[in-house]
Amino acid sequence: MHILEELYEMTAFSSLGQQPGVLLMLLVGFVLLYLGIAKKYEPLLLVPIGFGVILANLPGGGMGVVSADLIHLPNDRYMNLFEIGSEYGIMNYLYYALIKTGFLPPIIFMGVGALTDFGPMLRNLRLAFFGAAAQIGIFTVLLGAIAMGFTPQEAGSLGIIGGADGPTAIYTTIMLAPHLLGPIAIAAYSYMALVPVIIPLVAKALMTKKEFKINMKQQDKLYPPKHKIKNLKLAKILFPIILGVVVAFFVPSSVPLLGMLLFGNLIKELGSITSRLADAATGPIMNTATIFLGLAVGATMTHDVFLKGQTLGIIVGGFLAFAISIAGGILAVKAYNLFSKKKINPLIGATGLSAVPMASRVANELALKYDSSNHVLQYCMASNISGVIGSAVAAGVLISMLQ
Amino acid sequence: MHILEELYEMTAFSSLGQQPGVLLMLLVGFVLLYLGIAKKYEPLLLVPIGFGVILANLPGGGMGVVSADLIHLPNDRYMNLFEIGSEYGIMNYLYYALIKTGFLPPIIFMGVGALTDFGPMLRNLRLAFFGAAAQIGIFTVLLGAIAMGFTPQEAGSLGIIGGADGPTAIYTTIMLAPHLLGPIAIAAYSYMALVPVIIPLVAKALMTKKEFKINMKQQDKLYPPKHKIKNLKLAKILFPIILGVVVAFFVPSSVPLLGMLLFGNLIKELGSITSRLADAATGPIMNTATIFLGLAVGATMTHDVFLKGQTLGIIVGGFLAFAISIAGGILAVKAYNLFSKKKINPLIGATGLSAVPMASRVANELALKYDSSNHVLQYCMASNISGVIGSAVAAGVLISMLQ
Amino acid sequence: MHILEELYEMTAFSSLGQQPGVLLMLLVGFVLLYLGIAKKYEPLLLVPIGFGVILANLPGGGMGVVSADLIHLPNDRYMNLFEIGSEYGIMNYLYYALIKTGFLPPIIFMGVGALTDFGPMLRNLRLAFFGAAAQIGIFTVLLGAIAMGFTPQEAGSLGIIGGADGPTAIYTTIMLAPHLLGPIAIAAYSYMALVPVIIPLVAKALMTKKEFKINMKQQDKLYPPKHKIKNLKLAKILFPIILGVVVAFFVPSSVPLLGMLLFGNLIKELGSITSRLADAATGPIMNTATIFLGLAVGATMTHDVFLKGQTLGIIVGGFLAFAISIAGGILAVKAYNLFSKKKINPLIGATGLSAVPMASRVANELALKYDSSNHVLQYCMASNISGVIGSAVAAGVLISMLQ
Amino acid sequence: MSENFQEALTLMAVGMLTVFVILLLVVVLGNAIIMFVNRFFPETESKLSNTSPPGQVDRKHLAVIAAAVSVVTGGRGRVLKVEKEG
Amino acid sequence: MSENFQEALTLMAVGMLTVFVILLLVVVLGNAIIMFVNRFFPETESKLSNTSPPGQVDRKHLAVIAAAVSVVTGGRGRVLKVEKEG
Amino acid sequence: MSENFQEALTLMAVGMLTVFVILLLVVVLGNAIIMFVNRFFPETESKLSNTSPPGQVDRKHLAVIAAAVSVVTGGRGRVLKVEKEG
Ligand code: NA
Ligand code: NA
Ligand code: NA
Repeated sequence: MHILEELYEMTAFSSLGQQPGVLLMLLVGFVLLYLGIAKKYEPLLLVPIGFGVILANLPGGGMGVVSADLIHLPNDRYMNLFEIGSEYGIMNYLYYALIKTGFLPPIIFMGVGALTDFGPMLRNLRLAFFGAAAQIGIFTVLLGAIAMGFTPQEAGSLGIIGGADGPTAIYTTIMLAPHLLGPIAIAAYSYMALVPVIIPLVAKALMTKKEFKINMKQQDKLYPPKHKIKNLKLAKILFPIILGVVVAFFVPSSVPLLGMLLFGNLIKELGSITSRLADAATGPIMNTATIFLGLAVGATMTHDVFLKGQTLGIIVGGFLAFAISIAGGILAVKAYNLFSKKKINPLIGATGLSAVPMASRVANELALKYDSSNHVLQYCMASNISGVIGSAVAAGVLISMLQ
Repeated sequence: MHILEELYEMTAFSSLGQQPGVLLMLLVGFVLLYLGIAKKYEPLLLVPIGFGVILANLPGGGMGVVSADLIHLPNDRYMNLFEIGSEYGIMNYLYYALIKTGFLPPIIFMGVGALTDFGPMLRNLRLAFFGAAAQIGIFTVLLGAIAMGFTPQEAGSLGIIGGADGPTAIYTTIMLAPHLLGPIAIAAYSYMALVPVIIPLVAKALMTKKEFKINMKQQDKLYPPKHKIKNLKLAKILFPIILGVVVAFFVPSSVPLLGMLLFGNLIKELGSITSRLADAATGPIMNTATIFLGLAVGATMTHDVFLKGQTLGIIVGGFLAFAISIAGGILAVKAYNLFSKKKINPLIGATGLSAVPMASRVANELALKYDSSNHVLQYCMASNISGVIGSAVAAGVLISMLQ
Repeated sequence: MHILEELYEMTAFSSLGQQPGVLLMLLVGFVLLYLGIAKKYEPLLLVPIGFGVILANLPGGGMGVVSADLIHLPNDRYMNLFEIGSEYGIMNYLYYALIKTGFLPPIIFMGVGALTDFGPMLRNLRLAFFGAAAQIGIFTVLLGAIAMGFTPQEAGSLGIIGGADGPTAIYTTIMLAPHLLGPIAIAAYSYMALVPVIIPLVAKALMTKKEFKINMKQQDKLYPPKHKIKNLKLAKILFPIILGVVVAFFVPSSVPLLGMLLFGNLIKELGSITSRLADAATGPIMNTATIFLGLAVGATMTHDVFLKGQTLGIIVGGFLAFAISIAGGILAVKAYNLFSKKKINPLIGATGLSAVPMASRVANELALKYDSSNHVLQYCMASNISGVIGSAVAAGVLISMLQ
Repeated sequence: MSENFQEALTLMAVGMLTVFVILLLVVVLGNAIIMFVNRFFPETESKLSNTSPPGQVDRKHLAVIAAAVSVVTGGRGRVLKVEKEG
Repeated sequence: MSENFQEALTLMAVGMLTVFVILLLVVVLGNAIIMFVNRFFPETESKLSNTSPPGQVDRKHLAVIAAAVSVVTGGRGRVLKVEKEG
Repeated sequence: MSENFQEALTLMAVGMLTVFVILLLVVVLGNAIIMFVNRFFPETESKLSNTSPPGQVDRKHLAVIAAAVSVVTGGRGRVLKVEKEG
């Protein structure tokens, strides 16, 4: 009898009665795993996040991230990492060491930079400008969210989903509203995975058949660009250095993200002399960061934090931010076409999101459906890559003005 | 004269006189290196541990792990990692950041999971049950150790050596009796390396010639299993997810170990969609963790901590735990055979240890000696892998009831 | 109007007026990038350092390393890493977690060890002795720097540049004079990159034509060495173990560096049984360490720390230390030749620096210029590798007597 | 009998019981998963694994080339298409 | 209108303005870099990339051998020179 | 002469003396190890290195195949056995 009592004490059933939300959270975890595995929505992130959700919500396992209040000590001090790890276990150690300090998103951005090729953008620089318009969803949803009762910090974190950039969304949320990290990260990555659905939806609603058929190569022939790049390699080395300095002057708060992105890009473009570093940045560093980021973000989603009306608001608001950003990009191109002889396919505005290179591929397929000779991939990549810069800049503005 | 004095002050000879145990510890370090290098006993662990022992005991080098008392501050607070690193150097930094927080063993378990194939177990599920009996050595030695005067926490850490699983033994010891970490880690890994000696020893003592010759494939033909697996890939994906949830409900305290093991296994079974993560888990993450774990565990073995009667007790007790576990597995199969028509080779009980896949290989060779057509490897792997789960569960019970 | 004001506030222009040194520091960053990229001077280090300088000095980005005073709390305590990361951002997190604790240099030395082959040194052991004379620049410049008004700690850090070993210079400076870390790291790596210029310069000034032509192979034939190594593999395994113990007895404070170097070398020499560890040490661990070391060292060079007269002193003093070390090695061989029948090419003294294997290659080419059959590479490697040990020992002496 | 020893006996009972229950669950759950999979998703492996297109013979050569390219380019280059000339 | 909403409108204006300015700068700087490069360093790529010596045919074989050596030796061995025997 | 300078001179003496002593020890120990090895374990290298079985010719091909398999399978696949068909 005594033994069975001890056994029951040890199991999680005792605590389950008090926390019925746990079962719902397990379901959330399963759904995320299903999306990642069967639907292949960003599996590199959704599988760790989903598994993290399951681990975090199993009562008694001590794998859920605890509230920052619990590590806050008197006199405005905080528990140290050794104490956090010893007291609250591995997931809180990962979360407070690597996520809450804002460490991993810039590290991942370094890897993203080392995987990014600014070539297509340099070859069609003018199109980069349309990466700006596609940030409008961020600020529109920010407005709406404040009207709905979110705090400005929460609203900014919600809006940034419209930037279509996972690490940027996570970084902004850590800085402004860390209690919303779980749902915002999931919304960001899920909608990025849904780009093949959302872009056609918005594009078909806003574009005419004729616009789908605008052929960029023909336009280039009719109105040829001014100059060819005679030394692309050198241009690609100078670009991240100079851009880094200039962006940093204008939006210093975007430096942790953009600076690391451009550093990663530089060590990639330098080729063999720094390939050891670029390989490390895109391989072990980025993969390890992805595992720990995914698990720890999942572990923040304990039932008491996640099961709130806000979460639903984030899911709806995130979708709106995404759709409005795409629409903004499309409309900006349409407006441009009103005044320019050289027409631009509005799909290039739609790819002003980040979501590189998936957005461009989707837009390209869409264009090919209307005209099987209309390859717009390289043009889309220009605004697509500039969209990464755009949303990082938007994040910097939000952080500097709301933090 | 003054210069020679300064010189003598700087060398370690001055402190050597006060600590004669140092020479003995250097000898221990050399023996461990010898076992790892010349005898090839788990060199991946014993070489770093052995070198760590040597570095830690060289007086004045500051490479030995200091007592937790020294980092304990008033008001139940602890020095932070920056202070520990600055004050006590690189080894204490590694130890208090990665080991004492219980961080590395789950991380290594993630890698172990990504290297584990549950296929053989799923194909012979019934045999998995015998992984339970092989944990009896843990609790028997726990009893004996308490009778000998060890505290329950120390006895639990000593017993867990019988689980034949390095990371599990280390994790349990960190949680229950960190001052015994060095000798327990060494005993665990040394006996794992001695599996080719210990299994035949115990098996020959307890099994008849007839039992050695029980041919599992013949038995399968005589009494065919109920169902074949029609989609092994999917089964192997579902298994870690569902097992994770169920185990976590029953033994929450085993979640840090088993949860990470199953996560590692999941990202491996998902194949290409998460292979970047699985590669990181089994490659850079696991290898780096192994280096730091080995060096830091070795560095805990300073002469004042290691040269005690307890250490001898651990070495003897650990061996007993190991042998009793093997015996438990064998006897459980023999008991089963009394009541079942379909006979099982008792060697499959002997492999209910962890020590994957060495235990299975040793058992297979042993069976082949008695009957050169009796391949039992796949059957042994079933109980072998379940033994990993079994000892992690046992560890969870010990931690939850003794911590 | 209000909007423009907000915009201006956000940009860095407002703070630029107060800190004109920033522009100078950007120039320093560009020069370092130019040296690393176009001149290929140690690009693995100078590119991250250069980029780190740029990031750190862009006002408002929060990427510069802050003074240790700011993390010093009352009662001799320090902010913890979580607080540092949250308050001062990613670069301070990296710096205070990995650099200021002295963690990364030994980790890099582990990788250096796993890339080092002691074979050439064991085959020409006698030449190893000349690695000692080439440390004279360290102590000469130490003397001079104290005479110039540097504190002994600063002078020691400055002198160690003459050891021609990046990680050793960084480690010593962290321990003795962390405020000089930036310029000393840069001087150390730059002069290492300038070995092809500096060695010929010094050698031509001090050596006669006849000396350049001393043919080591002929000398070996005239006066053959006593014994051949009959089992090089075993000798190379025993060497790091035994050397580790002996050095640690004499210069315990060099253990963090030399111990890790020898551990790395051991896991390399053991071949396949520990190749997983050696691969990790030379691959992901070392590359990751290099990225973080470079960026964080660069980030220490904020304009208020760097733009001082001291920096100029370091650049001049470092060069002198380097040149005097080379001269010391050459003169030691010349002195030896006065008393020995078997002559040694003084270039072998010149390679008593670390800078492996570049110094040896330069010396070899130099020798070939004077006599196209005079291959001295293998002989130079002997003193070259012993120079790594020599400067680590010198660093140990400085740290133990000055800290 | 000391109190500690009493506790140890309880531990042994609880511990071995738990281990047996969990491994029993492993067997039961494993069988349930297999039955579930056999019933609802038999042989759909091809859907989940998107790796092996037909043309096994050429793949060998492709593999060798891919390996070479991958190592030489530091894992950055990829072989996208290989066509025979003749 | 709430104060927060007012702040949000300012944020929207400042934010979109900044994004447009920065991407305008990307365009302007990009063009400046291209013009600078075209003028002062056209076609000097060979100086910066020191990878591809002539002899393309042999390189294929070399690549295969290098790949094999690299993987077999765990990335430590390197092919320094390959010479034909005949 | 300042006190610091005095200290520096001591440092120089202690430092150079130590460096010379240690490198002397390197020479002495190195020679001792070589003599020990030559005397007690000459030419037993084959015991320690368990890598290279006979059949050097086939190994070349094996290496190429292994490299290919390793890279293609992301380092997870291993070539356990290769047999000729004929
Ligand atoms: Na974006
Ligand atoms: Na076990
Ligand atoms: Na040196």
